Amino acid sequence: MKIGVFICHCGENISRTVDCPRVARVCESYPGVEYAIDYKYMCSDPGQNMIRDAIREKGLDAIVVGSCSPHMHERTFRNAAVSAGINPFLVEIANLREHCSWVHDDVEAATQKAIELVRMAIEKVKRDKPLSKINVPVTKRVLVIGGGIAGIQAALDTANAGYEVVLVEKEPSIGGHMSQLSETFPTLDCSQCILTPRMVEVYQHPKIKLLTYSEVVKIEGFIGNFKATIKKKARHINEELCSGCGLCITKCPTKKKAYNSFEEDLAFRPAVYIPFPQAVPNIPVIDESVCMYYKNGKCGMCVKVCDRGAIDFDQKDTMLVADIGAIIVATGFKLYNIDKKAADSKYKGYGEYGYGKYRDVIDGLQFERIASASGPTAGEIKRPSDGKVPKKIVFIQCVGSRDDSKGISYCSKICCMYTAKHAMLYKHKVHDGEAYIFYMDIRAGGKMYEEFVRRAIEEDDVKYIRGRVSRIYEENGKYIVKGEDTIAGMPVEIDADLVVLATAMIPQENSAALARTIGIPYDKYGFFNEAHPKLRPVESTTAGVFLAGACQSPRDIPESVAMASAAACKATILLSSDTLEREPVVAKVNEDLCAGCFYCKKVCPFGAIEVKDVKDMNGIVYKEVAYINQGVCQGCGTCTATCLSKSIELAGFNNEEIFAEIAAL
Amino acid sequence: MTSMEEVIMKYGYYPGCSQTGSAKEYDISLRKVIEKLGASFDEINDWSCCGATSAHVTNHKLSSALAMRNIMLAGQQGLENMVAPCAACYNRLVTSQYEISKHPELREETEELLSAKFQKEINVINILELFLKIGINKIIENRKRELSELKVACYYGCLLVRPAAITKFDDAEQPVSMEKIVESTGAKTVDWNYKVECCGAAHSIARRDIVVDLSKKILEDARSHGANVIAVACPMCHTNLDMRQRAMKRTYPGHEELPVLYLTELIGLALGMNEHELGIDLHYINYKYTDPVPDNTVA
Amino acid sequence: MEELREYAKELLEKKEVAAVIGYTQVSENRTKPIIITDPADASKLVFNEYCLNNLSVYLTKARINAMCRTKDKIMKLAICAKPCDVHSIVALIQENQVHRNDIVIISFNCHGAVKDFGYEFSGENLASKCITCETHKPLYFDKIFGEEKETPKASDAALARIEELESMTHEERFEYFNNEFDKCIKCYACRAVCPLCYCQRCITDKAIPRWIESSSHQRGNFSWNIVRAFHLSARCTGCGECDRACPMDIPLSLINRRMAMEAKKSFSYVSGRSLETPTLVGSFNEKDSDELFM
Amino acid sequence: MDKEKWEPKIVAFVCNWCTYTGADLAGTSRMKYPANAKMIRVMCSGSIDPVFIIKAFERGADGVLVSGCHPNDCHYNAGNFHARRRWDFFHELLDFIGIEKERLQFSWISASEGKKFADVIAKVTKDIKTLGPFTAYKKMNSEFTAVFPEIQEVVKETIIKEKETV
Repeated sequence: MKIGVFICHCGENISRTVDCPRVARVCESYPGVEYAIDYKYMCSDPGQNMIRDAIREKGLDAIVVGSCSPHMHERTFRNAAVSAGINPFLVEIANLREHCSWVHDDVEAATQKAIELVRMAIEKVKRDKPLSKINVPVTKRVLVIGGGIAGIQAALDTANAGYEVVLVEKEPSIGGHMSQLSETFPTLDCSQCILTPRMVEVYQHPKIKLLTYSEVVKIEGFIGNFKATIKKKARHINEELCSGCGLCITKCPTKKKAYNSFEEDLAFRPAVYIPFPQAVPNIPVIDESVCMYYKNGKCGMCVKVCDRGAIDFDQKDTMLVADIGAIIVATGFKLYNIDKKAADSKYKGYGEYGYGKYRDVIDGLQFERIASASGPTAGEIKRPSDGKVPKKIVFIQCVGSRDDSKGISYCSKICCMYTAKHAMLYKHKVHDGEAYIFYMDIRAGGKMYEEFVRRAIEEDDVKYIRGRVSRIYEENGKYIVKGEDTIAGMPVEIDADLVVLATAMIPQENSAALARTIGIPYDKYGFFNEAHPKLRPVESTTAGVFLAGACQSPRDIPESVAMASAAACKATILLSSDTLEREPVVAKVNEDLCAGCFYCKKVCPFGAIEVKDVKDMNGIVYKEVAYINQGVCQGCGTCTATCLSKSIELAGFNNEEIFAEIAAL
Repeated sequence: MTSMEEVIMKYGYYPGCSQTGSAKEYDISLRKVIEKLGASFDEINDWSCCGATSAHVTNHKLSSALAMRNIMLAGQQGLENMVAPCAACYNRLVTSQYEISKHPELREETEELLSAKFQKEINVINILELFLKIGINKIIENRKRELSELKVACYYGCLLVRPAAITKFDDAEQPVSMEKIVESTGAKTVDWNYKVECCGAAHSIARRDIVVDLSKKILEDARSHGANVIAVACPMCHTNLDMRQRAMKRTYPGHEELPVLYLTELIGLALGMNEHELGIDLHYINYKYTDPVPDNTVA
Repeated sequence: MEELREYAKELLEKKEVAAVIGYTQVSENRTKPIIITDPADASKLVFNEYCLNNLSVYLTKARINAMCRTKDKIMKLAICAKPCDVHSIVALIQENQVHRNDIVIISFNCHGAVKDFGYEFSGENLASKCITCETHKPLYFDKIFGEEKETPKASDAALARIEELESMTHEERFEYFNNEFDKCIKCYACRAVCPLCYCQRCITDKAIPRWIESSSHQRGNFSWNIVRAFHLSARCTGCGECDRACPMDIPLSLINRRMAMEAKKSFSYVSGRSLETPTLVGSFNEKDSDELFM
Repeated sequence: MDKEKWEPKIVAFVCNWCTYTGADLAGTSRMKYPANAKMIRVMCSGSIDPVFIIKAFERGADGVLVSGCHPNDCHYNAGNFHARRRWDFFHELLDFIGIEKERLQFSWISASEGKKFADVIAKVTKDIKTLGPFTAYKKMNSEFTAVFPEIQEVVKETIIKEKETV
């Protein structure tokens, strides 16, 4: 084996404390080294050409580069080696900059350490084996979990890129929280008007298979080769036959039996219902817990009125399995509520505001429904308790957010904006009404956001009071809001008719369980972890799974849509090639030596190790051995250390290579 | 209500300075009620001041040392638990013990200051926990008369159920334990809004005007919800709500008096004792329960 | 004794088991392992305080495949096992070396065994593992013989020795163990006799790269004994056979016992006691202590 | 060699994702720490095998550091959890055999803890310096040559040749 050693000065970052010529000279006489040279900028074009030329002229089989951290230029030098005909994995980097020249002042000690580091790399490269990238087939289909605006956008972008999409939404209709909003900041355009066309586009898109009232129950496999099991809950209505005429809804006798969760419990709905008029798909759902037929077997009014015979009481949940190449998670958020929590819950309720016992102390989404034209009050601002038009409304920012004692230390980002919007909507509809907003700091960082808040203050005369509200209690129909005005430096008391709390954005109820089903990490609140906060915000650390919208952290609509398109783009990149190239750093079991104790299978964090039967000539299984699935193995090497007889080798870090590095000390 | 495990009847007792001074009647009524219910107090000998807010404000080590001295004395006296009727004492004792167990360096300094080792954690109980431990039905069993005419506003004040992290026996914002105890005396309780609002506490001397305003609001809110008496369980609250009503008449002409009783006095009345025995006649706003004590009064 | 032989004979006749692995008397207080396939040989089987070998070492995949997987009939393998040997069988099952339904466990109410052949069974000749044994009745068995008798009392010398060693300074202990390990002649009897050393090719036989030096010089012995002790940590069930087999009397089970104490202290885990609890090796718990780590 | 001038030889087995990147950060922030430690990069602290440690001591290391990601930070979800349990046993074993606990030290260092990396290296170097060379193990080396004879001879020659050219 002929080895080339190339020592870089890195300008003078290395050569200031490491005598590069001397390192090169010492390595030249080292056994196995054919050629050794030092140069000012090894990673520059002339430097790389020097490497390429040396490989060709000296017939080198492997190279060692003494330079900066492999995390910086390992790929550069590997590409240079490949272009000169050497396998990229016969290139070793000795980190002479971050781990040597920059951190030691004494030239002699630094140079001596540099020599030893290069020697370790030489010994390792001698035992490196040529490796090639692993190719794994890619299924050309994307699974989008969550049908809010983020899920809709991701599904549309991926489908428009020509790939099949399976969009799974747990509610009867897509639209998510955006469909509940009245108008959206900062342009005050009506939420339904900008959302419904997108929803219809999803419904009619030939490439999108829409599964509403469904949940993902299992995800198996790995990047490019996922297998998703989806439970389609029984709607008790045959989707092909139903024309969406809505007769069954109007005729259903159980008018006031259940709260409509879409209306945030401000209105009721019958047993058979669609969540809101513009629901997509426009197919109702029968709620077993309320429907008389399931209670006492009688009624069946809907069957009578339905001329297409679409009602099907014995419809059962069905399971669908789909092969998936990439997954985009867009499950969105939920609002924190102030009710009294169990002792062990990670959140605390708001006893100061009455733990939710006052009907006219509502949250942001409830106010959206009150302000929305299709809402319970047809757009008129009326308070839930007695339907009166409130003369004085107090809005409170940061209810739960930015508050360690309630268990939520982060800022929920969008409340400053939607509270200003709420105040504006109120003032537009009730001109002589008074709107007070208790705030700590207004965070209006988006485009046209600050101007929007200024407009609320200057044109709509919304009174901003800087201070926290300490207590709310009801006194003969009025809600006494006790707080402080920290700028005026005195306590404040307002007798409000309605109080709207801008409660924190927290992840969906079962986000942690879903994360475990998919196999992606999540933080202590239940938001899903991105691969890198700055550089890889829409990718999860699990390869092939992308994140969009508020399931990753509090997001407003523009950001959710941007993230959704980014995630769609990442998915299409993954799906654009027929096979997937993966780093060859994976483990391999020597099946002759494996004793079948399967400790490796227990420790493998990715479940990449399977039991493989070894048969003798006449097909009888005489032993079971561990087999590592090259596609799933991420190359962590935990199995190699757990294997007692050391019969598992990790490519790139095999026993001989590590041994050689230790021996060269 | 205590569960089936045997009901503890023997308690350590840390009276605290106000019990021997301005809140004498609280101490008298407490001892009599405990005796009537068959429990017994074992006063901590050589107990000293708990430091209250003055020490707590000036020096953290001083305040924890003052409080811990009493806890160590109780430990040395072989006591398992310790009742501290005054809310401020209760708060200082419980918080100091909580911090000592959390911060080893504070523990060493305190042990050094007191030149004694802190071995045993003492279960410090406030007056509400005491009656919950003894058991509401114990009161009902020994009740001589039902105070059915009383509509009581239970006033907890700011310290009795806070801080929430330490006083875990009731909700810090919407407490209900005093209501349960008062209802056992046959009296009715009202749902009102100022249960845990501040009465002005130590401002009573330096800024009497603040105390008058705050206490006035508390009294008026109780009255507006139909209460005809206020029950308290802290000498500071009692002083501000009871004694300051005279000053209220000057700043708020037409102020009607509203009697303020200690929780123990209320229970004492229900157990058949009269106002003099319970020291109610020491209050500024004198109060007599309407129908006389049933004939089998015990002298 | 008679019921044991009767039972074994019956198993062999009915071809339920391909063979019975048991003990047979050799001389006054010495027995040896015996594998019988002919029902008539059942009469040779014995069980008494002199049956020391841990027969679970014979439960290898190769033997089960060869003897039990005949073309016409799948048979089982019967094995006589003292309660402490049953612990080894449990460990072997948990490590996929043998399946519970491949074997018939014949066990006994054990009241202790002699520490080595040639000793009279009595209190002070008791094997060290029997002094601290708390499973006189086997945890898993298909058939049990012998009535319960009192185990003679004896002081736990091994524990005392461990405590004595722990009181020494590091240099003294290193000196002691170095001299002990220096005696090792790399005969690997300890590996041969240990049921849990079933690796096809042990790490010491791995030549490229040579992690454990094979020559029996001081350094090679040192690394072999450390790796052997580490590989058995939280797996060894304390059958003590390695100690008995070592020709140079190196205190191997002393180190194994110390590591078992560590498993009990830090993870409250005792190996080979239950098929349900997952093995300590290969599992982890988020709440394991961190004080080892800066 | 007297103790003051003697420089300990320390080997650090570090995981690629956290500690190695942490060391890079220490470099880019120009933090200074002793040059005694040489690092061997592996993909995860879970893949560091106790035999590496024994081999390192055999090759004359006076101290060994094993460092990986903080619990829950592991790029592979659970590698460091398995490592943590494994090291608890190995550390007890070495201590029982008579090797001082400071000879083998462990740490969690994340990619953003450059300062901690420099401090840990400095601490380990100081500890080993106070402990002195690992004579007990070195005594075992003197009688027999290294396993890779050709490395041992060459190493001696290159060091000798170096001396001439300087």
